[in-house]
Amino acid sequence: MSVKNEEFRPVIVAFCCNWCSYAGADLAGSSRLAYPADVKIIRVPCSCRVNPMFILRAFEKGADGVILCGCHPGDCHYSTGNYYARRRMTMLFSMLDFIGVENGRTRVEWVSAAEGVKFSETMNSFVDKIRSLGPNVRLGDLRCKD
Amino acid sequence: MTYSYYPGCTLRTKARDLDKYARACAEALGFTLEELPDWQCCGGVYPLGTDEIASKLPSVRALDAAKQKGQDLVAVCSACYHVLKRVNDDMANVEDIQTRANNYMGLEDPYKGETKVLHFLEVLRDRVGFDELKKKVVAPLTGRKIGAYYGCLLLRPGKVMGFDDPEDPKILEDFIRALGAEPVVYPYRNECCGGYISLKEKALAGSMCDKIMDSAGGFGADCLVTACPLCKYNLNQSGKLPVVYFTELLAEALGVKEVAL
Amino acid sequence: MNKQAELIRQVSGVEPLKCMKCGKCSASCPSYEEMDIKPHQFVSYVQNEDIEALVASKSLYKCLSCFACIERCPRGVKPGALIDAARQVVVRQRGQQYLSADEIPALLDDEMPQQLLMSAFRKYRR
Amino acid sequence: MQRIGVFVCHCGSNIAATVDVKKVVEMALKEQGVVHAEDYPYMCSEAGQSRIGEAIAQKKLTGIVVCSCSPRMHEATFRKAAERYGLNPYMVEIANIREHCSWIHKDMEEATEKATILMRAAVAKVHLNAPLQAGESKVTKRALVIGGGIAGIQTAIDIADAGYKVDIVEKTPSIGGRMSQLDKTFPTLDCSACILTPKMVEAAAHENITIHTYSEVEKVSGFVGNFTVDIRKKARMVDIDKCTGCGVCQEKCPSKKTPNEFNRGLNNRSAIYTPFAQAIPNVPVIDTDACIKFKTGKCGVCQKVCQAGAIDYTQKDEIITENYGAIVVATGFDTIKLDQYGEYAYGQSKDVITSLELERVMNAAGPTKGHLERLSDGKAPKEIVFIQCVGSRCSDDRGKPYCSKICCMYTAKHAMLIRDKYPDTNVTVFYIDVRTPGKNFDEFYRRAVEDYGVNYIKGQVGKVIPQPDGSLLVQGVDLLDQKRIMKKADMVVLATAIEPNPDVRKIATMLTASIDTNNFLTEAHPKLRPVESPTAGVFLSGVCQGPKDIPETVAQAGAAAVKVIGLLAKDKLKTNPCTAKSDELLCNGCSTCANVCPYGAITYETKLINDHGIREDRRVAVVNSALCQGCGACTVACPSGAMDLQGFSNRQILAEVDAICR
Repeated sequence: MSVKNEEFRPVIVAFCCNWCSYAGADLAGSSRLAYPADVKIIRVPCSCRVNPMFILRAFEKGADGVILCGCHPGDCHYSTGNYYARRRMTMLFSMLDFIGVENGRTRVEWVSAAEGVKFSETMNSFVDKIRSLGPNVRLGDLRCKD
Repeated sequence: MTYSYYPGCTLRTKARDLDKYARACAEALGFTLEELPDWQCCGGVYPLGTDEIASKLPSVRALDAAKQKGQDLVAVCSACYHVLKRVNDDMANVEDIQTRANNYMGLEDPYKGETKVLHFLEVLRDRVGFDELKKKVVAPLTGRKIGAYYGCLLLRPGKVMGFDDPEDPKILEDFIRALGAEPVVYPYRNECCGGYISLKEKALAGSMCDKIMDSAGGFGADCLVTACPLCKYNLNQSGKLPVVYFTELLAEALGVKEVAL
Repeated sequence: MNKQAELIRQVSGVEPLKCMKCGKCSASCPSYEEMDIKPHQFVSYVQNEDIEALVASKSLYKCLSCFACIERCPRGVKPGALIDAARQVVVRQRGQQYLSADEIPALLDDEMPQQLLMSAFRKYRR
Repeated sequence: MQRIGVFVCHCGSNIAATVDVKKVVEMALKEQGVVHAEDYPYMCSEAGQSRIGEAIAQKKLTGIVVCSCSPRMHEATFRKAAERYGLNPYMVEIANIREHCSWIHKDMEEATEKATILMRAAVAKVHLNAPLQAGESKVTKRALVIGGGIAGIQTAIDIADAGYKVDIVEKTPSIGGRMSQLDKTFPTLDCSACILTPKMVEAAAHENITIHTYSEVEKVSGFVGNFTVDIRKKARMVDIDKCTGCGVCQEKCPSKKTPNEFNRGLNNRSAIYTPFAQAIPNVPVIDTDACIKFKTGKCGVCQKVCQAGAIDYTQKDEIITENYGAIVVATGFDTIKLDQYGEYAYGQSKDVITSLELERVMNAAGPTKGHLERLSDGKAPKEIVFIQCVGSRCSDDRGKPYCSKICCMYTAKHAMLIRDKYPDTNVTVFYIDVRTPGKNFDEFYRRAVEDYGVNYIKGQVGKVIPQPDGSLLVQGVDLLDQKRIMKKADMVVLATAIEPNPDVRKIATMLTASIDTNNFLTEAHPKLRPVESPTAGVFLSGVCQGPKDIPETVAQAGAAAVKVIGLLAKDKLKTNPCTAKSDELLCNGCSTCANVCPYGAITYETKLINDHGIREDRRVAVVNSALCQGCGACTVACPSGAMDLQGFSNRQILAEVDAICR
């Protein structure tokens, strides 16, 4: 895209469930599968622990993208947590869309503990997407900026 | 039901029979083949090079014309079907080709692989149904032992063509059975006849066709059926068994052979 | 990287490193015995950037584009596309066409379908 | 206000080569509340841990952050260290600057910046950590083994020998599994049944082992130490206590046209059947789909001929519920379907068979009584071709991307046995690579070549071409001398890829055990915890975890048993203290949290609540911390914000978010 986006270093928060996606991220690490440093991971026990409030707060504080990763449907360590997460995020994302935060800034992905490659690919594609979207100006709280 | 129809160059010249029987059979079976106006030759072979765009455009034009009419696009010739289907797959799935082809074409509404490409045999199998076809047969080909010759173009690559199991197909056998004849299954039915190589390498193509004919004959076939004019030409050079177009068999069984000609 | 090797890779869309050297392409090829460089060798020739031998090979004109090798390759390598790309590299050069207009009349016969000429033109000429 | 220490590990050069650890220390000291920061080459070492101890004592630390490898590696290590030095273990947070930073980034500046941010997030979280106390739960001293093949049998025997009760649940009518279908075993060529049957008998006779055959696990609930499992005991229609195993019913049964699963469908069996002669229990079952009595109501021959009066058409499936402390998955494998490999003519010619089918053909109890013959015409084959890697090592969607591991060896075995017993039969093997890592394995393969004259040809086969005369033409190339091979054969044997038993998906879901893209169960750590699932209390035995041969399976079965014994030997387990907790003042008693809880850990009590001086009885949520597993579903569902998760509280996670976005 444009030169501006080359320089743009987005802030991306990734919520990863402890049992699948966080382990998938670990596997990506031990397999040396690179993805941009813009991604910072927060460990949660399960994708269902992620309160929509956390995502809104991230955007408010200046995040340009938020991704939630959990176990594949049917594989949740707590049986059904990822289903709850999926439903909640569907609601949240449609609301974010409504208030003008582009759909591409949020994503839900299922990554298992064995899918280091998928984790890395997912993060690469997500960062590309956020870079193409540019900075999040819609929800960023200007009072939070320096 | 009306389909957009792409006859292709050979069906206008050396393979007129293949075309005429197809149209007559379509009417007999209750669907219409509406020839696309101004179609251009598909080129005979699918351009494998990822950087080739111009040679794919005639297919894109035909596909887009069918899209404008809101119709599925039917081909009878294996080669046309192969090229149309693969170009269509590129237009749907290969971003680079899609962008560049649409840039050339300058369409208001870019073409993105929306048209469904069908082979005449697929129309028989998936739309008419072989059971239904069987009911419409007036002159069953009882007692004839027919070997289906698929060749390459209908089947491979299996994932793109999605026509039948590329290693163990059965659509032509089911077709033969529906017409009341006995299909002869033989292992060379999906081996290449030599294709375009027969222009300059007659001996090589000849030896391939001999293998096909020997295998079919060995398993008891008394004739071969094909959908491809080039296969028919190459197989005829070997000449060990008679080769007919599938539409001719169909016209015979439906009792429209004379009407067609 | 060798420019022609790079071009062949690009035009074919083939990643030769995917090959595990099982030989199923050659085992499937109906023209195998006519070829001086065998289908499975094309992959390593491109890998090793030995393009000179490749473009001089008569195998380029023995491949039938029957896609048997592509269909059966367990690693999705598409050796047939590689051969086709190598042929493209040759015939796209001036004066390198494999079929000249002059020789055509002698090759024709009454039964020959247009499709055959069209296909041969596409494969052998720019 | 917390007093926080930050400890940055070099991990040798694993971290320090990419992350400027000194800079991270420097940045840490600028963080609010950080009173100590240092770096050290190996924080997890004894010396590293004692430095943490010293800092805790000298700087009176109330919380620590270790910037190191993944918490999945060493969180437990550092928590234990903290506890040893007098700090509550839950006052420790890990910043993962290895797997999530140094190993995936190359640019030092970028990696250092990211490591700093991860450190800050952890510091921000520790500020809000509170000491937590782990509770205890008791351990049910009984284990469940799912699958009665050699893996399950061995695991069960080992656990039972240690004095614990074990139940085996086996889906088919008999234990024995795949190994019971094999004729001989490599690399010693001893008879499979001869070494397996004694084990089966031992399991059946063991006072600590209960075997549920023709049974399936239906439902699993609970957690490590306290699983509750529903087992469906399918109706056998034969009274297991009355049946004497005489076999008359099977002889007289008029319905004899069902493909015999044990013989891979190569011949037929009766509707009432035992899968094989040495079956345990030696009690038949009635296949109600095939039984004439069940289909038409008219027959009853087996009941008439049964002298023991064991046939009971009125039996119904029965569900039993048992409690277990540990569960071992030993569900094994099957060969892949070959529908998509038409080029090998499997399904087009009866004389193209899989290797497992060949086992049955070679076996004296098999469809040909052990005579090597073509299934099409019963003639003795004079030329046999083996094709290796059929569906293995395929990155397309027809096959499997992995090596099935056992095929090279069993093919050498088959080739050798055939050459030994039928010296005038030629054997050719088409291979891509011959892989023989294993004790005495390569020697075994070389014997096949050198002593038995088996012809090995390097090159995958392109096509198997059935000939009008009934023979098969195998089209290939010899890659070593570049020659086209057209080999005429009487029989072709395909070394078909193996895949995990398709049922394993369902079982993994019930157990919440993770599974990889090939449906193999995932181990807790690929090197250091190979027989444990990441789900506590669930263990792995045999091919369900990855392709392996019999010796490896037996070794892993024993290892899984040891892990189970180690668990069952404990009277109590420490529970995870990161459980949900409700704020009684905020709770409005709506039941939303109880509805989403997968463990039934939330109940409601009416309590006297003092809400800022107003004292009233209110219905409030109470979390049973012994049942709560800490997923956090309730915390998000709670509309009044009363429910929170200890260790991952709303404020803690928000603090991390803020630190990252700062």
